[in-house]
Amino acid sequence: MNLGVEIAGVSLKNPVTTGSGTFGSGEEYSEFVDLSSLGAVTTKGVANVPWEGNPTPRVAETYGGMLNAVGLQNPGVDVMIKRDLPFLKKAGAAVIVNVCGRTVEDYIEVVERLSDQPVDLLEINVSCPNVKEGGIAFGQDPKALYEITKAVKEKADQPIIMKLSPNVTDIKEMAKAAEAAGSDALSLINTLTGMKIDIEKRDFLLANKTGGLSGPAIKPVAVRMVYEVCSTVKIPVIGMGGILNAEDALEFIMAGATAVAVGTANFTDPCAAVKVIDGIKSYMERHNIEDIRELIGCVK
Amino acid sequence: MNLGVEIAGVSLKNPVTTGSGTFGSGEEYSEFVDLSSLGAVTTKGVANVPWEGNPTPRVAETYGGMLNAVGLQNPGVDVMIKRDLPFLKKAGAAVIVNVCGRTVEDYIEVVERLSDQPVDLLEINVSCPNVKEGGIAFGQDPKALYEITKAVKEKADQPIIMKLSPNVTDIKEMAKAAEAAGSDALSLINTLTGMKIDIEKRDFLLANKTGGLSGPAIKPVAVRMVYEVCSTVKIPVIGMGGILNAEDALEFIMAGATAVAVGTANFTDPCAAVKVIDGIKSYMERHNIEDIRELIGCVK
Amino acid sequence: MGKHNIKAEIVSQKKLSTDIFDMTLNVGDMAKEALPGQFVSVYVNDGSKLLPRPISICGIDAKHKTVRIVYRIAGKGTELLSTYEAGTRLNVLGPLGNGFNMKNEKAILIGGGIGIPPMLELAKQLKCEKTIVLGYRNQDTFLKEEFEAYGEVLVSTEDGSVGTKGNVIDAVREQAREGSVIYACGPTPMLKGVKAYAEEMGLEAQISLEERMACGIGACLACVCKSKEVDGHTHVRNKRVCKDGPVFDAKEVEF
Amino acid sequence: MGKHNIKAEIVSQKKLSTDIFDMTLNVGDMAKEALPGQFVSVYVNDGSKLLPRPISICGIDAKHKTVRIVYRIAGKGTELLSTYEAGTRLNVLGPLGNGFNMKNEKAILIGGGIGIPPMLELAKQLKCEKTIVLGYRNQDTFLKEEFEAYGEVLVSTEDGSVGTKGNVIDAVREQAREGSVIYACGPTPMLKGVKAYAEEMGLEAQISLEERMACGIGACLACVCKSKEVDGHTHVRNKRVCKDGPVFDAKEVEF
Ligand SMILES: Cc1cc2nc3c(=O)[nH]c(=O)nc-3n(C[C@H](O)[C@H](O)[C@H](O)COP(=O)(O)OP(=O)(O)OC[C@H]3O[C@@H](n4cnc5c(N)ncnc54)[C@H](O)[C@@H]3O)c2cc1C
Ligand SMILES: Cc1cc2nc3c(=O)[nH]c(=O)nc-3n(C[C@H](O)[C@H](O)[C@H](O)COP(=O)(O)OP(=O)(O)OC[C@H]3O[C@@H](n4cnc5c(N)ncnc54)[C@H](O)[C@@H]3O)c2cc1C
Ligand SMILES: Cc1cc2nc3c(=O)[nH]c(=O)nc-3n(C[C@H](O)[C@H](O)[C@H](O)COP(=O)(O)O)c2cc1C
Ligand SMILES: Cc1cc2nc3c(=O)[nH]c(=O)nc-3n(C[C@H](O)[C@H](O)[C@H](O)COP(=O)(O)O)c2cc1C
Ligand code: FES
Ligand code: FES
Repeated sequence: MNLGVEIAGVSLKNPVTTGSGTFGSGEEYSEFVDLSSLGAVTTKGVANVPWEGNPTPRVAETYGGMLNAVGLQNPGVDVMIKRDLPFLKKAGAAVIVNVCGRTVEDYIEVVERLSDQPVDLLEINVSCPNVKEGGIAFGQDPKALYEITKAVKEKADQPIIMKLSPNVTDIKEMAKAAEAAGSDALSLINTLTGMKIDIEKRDFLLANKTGGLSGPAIKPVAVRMVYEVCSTVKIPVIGMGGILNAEDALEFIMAGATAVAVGTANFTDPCAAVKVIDGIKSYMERHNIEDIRELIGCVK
Repeated sequence: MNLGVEIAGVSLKNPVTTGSGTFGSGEEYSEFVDLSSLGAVTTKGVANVPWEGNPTPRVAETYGGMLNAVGLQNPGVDVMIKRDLPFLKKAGAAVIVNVCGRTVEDYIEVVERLSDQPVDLLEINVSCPNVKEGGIAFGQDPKALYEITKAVKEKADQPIIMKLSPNVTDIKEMAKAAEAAGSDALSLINTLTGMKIDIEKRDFLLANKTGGLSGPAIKPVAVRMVYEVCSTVKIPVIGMGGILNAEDALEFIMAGATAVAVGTANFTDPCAAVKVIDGIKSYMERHNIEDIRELIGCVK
Repeated sequence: MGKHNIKAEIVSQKKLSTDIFDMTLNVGDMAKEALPGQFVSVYVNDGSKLLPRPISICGIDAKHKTVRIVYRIAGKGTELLSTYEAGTRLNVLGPLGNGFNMKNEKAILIGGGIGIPPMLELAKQLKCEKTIVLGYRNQDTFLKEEFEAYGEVLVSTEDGSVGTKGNVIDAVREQAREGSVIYACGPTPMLKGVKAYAEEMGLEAQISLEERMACGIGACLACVCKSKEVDGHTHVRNKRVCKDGPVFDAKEVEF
Repeated sequence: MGKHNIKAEIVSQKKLSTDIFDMTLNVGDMAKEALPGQFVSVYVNDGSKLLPRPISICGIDAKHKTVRIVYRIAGKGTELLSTYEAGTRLNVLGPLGNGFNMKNEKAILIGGGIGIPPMLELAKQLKCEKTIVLGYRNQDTFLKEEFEAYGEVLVSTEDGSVGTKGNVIDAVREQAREGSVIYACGPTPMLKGVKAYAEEMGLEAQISLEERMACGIGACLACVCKSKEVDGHTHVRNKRVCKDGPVFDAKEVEF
């Protein structure tokens, strides 16, 4: 049985990675998950310098989902290079580094610093709704997305995956812009912007007022967008948004995703990603499917 | 204790109405709900002529929500005038008629036919994701929205409420366009476009492939959009999207909504709308709030 | 008479066969108003699942204020339902739909698979002469013995392990039983066969349809089937399975 | 030693006081690794709620493989938790966090409100001389008698109905008890008071903080508090309550 897939020339042993920001640097979850059993570990967004992130509360539970406004707190790319990447290499994990920045220059600095590092793929986060500058501003306008994609692609040594925001009128336009600018792959969806009000305190639940909605609540929107994008562009897609189990992951794969990421589900069960892999295997056995690639985009 | 609110000069005895399409014509729910106890009954979208709607399956359950692709099946405005409006009048309900169409002319025909009818407010649905023509096409482009709002407003005798789609990059732009064109109020959100795949059958669950996502899953997105819109325009807003109970309704009210609509919750409990009203009363009692209007937009 | 929106207590639950469960619910006054062929909307106690599961009424006990449902594990909701023990309380809405139009004429009752349960209360209440035809996949039959109390029972199985090998229509033809009204519930292909057979023989056929539902009470227009004529309520060629059905005269509907 | 991701069975549950519940969970090997001041992430059995409820460990029984938690109904999740009976199984992750750094020096243990439970196992395990100060809202006290087995107990209540009228610091000052380490858990204003008092008196203070969490294991950066210095792990002035805490030296954190 073959579970292996390929993203932009990089072979992954199976199609399951982790949602950036929901799996730390991988180290924290290594107590529960053999990192080398994952298709890849996708790390928390990293910038050129350390970021403090937003004030707390940073998370709020919502019905079937959660809001987060962590605000991309990260220790900066130097710490990642010194501490996290060696750890991941030793653990035998394929690595997707998620990159964030305030300006195009910030992004470029990070990808350049990573060029000689044991990093398989670069995921460029232009879709974080929780920071004032950068982030989603690049991800809601096809022209801005085109420009940053082109600029980053020029400097990046590893293949790049532009990560798209769902907070747009037409996800197909965004996907086309990223493809045209040379993105090697796409990942989607990042979180939907949401808000929760504490009616007892009569105040916002998050210090940042708004946050990004993730979890199974958003899965139907994510599957729809992945389907639309896969019907529009030729580059491979990593699908995510609300995957709790193998059935959810298979929806994305059948909609056209070459790989999937397990995000919020890690908070519900730290072993979620591994269970998704096992569940996909059982599905394939039960249905006599020899190669996962038979399932990619099989629903049209 | 005052629960009464005013929308475009129309007094509602309380701020709770029903989500269009989730409460039929009101008649079906009258076995469970005293229609006159509601702020208003909002009816299923009605066109100038009967519409057949989409093939089945038309609904699918999702995690904390549901998808629908009913496709605006409706018996046409003549049947509404002959059968439904007299019933609602007799039941003592304030009435908001939700209007749909394929062309601007269709919408105008409906509002003109309703001009001498016992209808309090007209809700103009330019945000249905489940029909090929009309519907959401008007609701995703500020210019198109401006044009149709202006055209409908010119011919409408009752105040109009433009119903906005959440499937846009910037809901504030849409709200501003509708306000500028003369809309008397706004209602939001309609459903988010989503998809569900049946992995056993390897096919779309809905015959229409995509459907509109509703229910508590989408509430954080809805509250955020209502907050953004209320901070942007001066006209009153009817908030909706995932309201299951009074706490949910109060989030919308505190975010700035003058009234709220209970939609998908009717399917979970046919008495949901009444329970929301009762729950708001208890909250006000518990917190010594004399007038619901003190709570409108109190979180800033 | 009307619909009840209640919290019902599970009186008993037992497994009948592979994946088939038998549950009795205390539904209060709903019981005395329920009719054969009607269904109830059952809500499972998990917040992630908002919509009701429509399940046919398989038995009515007005005296003890209970209804009985027999259901197959078809997904996550029915799976959860099957784990509940007596004493658990569920939100239930019912009785819903029209039910069978019981005639005092020689009847053929046909149930296929999980369409069998609603025929049981019908068999009990129909006072006329009747033949009961039950279609199963294999020897994993259920409810068969209970039907035998109410009439002659013919069985068909897909694999031929019990009764006629084939479908229920094969069984009816093979055994050449007569009747002037057919009452049927089962999967769509079976109902198509029933409709064709009834047309061929010039019989009335009342068939119970299935469709995905949201409201269960005729409001949301989720659950329509195509009707031959423009429907008096919807004013288009759609009828609501939850309210105008689930039982239709086979001649009225296209599917 | 490590964290356990298990299905734990409720051994017993009882109500202690208004809205306060006392639950014992069979957690297997987790019990023998748990320390006073650590917490567990409890998942409630409802699909609409995805995140864990962090609850401090109030008692540890390694022999019977159980931990005890005492919690207040604060919202929908803890409300649901309070309805479960013995035998119900819950997903539990733990033990989490660092726990108190137990010293063999004269101690003052301070618990306020729902910050009282974690002090009980600490009181039990601290072998030194100690004063225990418990702050309640009113005469609706809980766990007080159990603490009396481990040391002298001073009580403060907001309404003065039991013990000193005022807060825990008022009680400490009024009774002028001495100690060289303060261990404290309670609402933020109380912890601020503890920090100020410890500074004033030149004492060490270990305080247990609370913050909204998602992962509970240090990965998501939801639960940070402000640290005085740049933190060695995060490389910014944030420490993770779930992993670097919940217990911090009061001098290290700003809140
Ligand atoms: C009028 C009527 C009577 C029925 N009577 C019985 C009965 O007596 N015994 C029995 O076992 N089954 C019956 N069914 C089918 C039963 O409703 C489904 O098997 C059940 O809803 C599946 O729920 P689930 O959560 O296990 O599946 P899931 O697939 O997880 O359900 C997801 C959603 O789809 C709906 N759904 C899934 N399958 C069906 C279906 N076949 N028909 C309608 N809705 C569906 C569910 O209600 C739910 O809203 C009846 C259906 C109808 C319409
Ligand atoms: C380290 C730690 C130890 C704790 N120990 C105890 C204890 O021993 N006994 C006790 O009664 N309570 C304790 N709490 C508080 C407890 O976690 C919350 O009261 C509980 O999570 C509320 O859940 P809910 O579903 O009832 O409330 P809801 O408001 O419905 O919860 C919604 C979400 O917010 C989170 N949340 C709500 N309030 C808090 C809070 N105060 N702190 C952290 N998360 C919160 C919930 O975990 C959940 O994810 C502790 C908190 C922390 C951080
Ligand atoms: C707490 C949290 C932190 C996140 N941080 C990042 C991040 O740093 N970079 C990024 O591209 N996406 C980030 N995301 C988005 C996720 O990677 C993912 O796209 C999204 O949550 C949808 O998937 P899910 O529903 O499976 O969580 C974060 C999400 C959560 C919940
Ligand atoms: C079955 C169904 C049918 C709907 N039909 C209409 C409609 O005819 N016109 C309209 O404007 N909105 C329609 N809606 C959208 C709802 O009115 C509402 O905006 C949306 O469902 C969000 O609210 P909720 O989450 O409370 O359901 C429909 C929604 C559902 C679920
Ligand atoms: S389920 Fe709503 S009309 Fe039938
Ligand atoms: S809760 Fe995730 S880091 Fe603390």
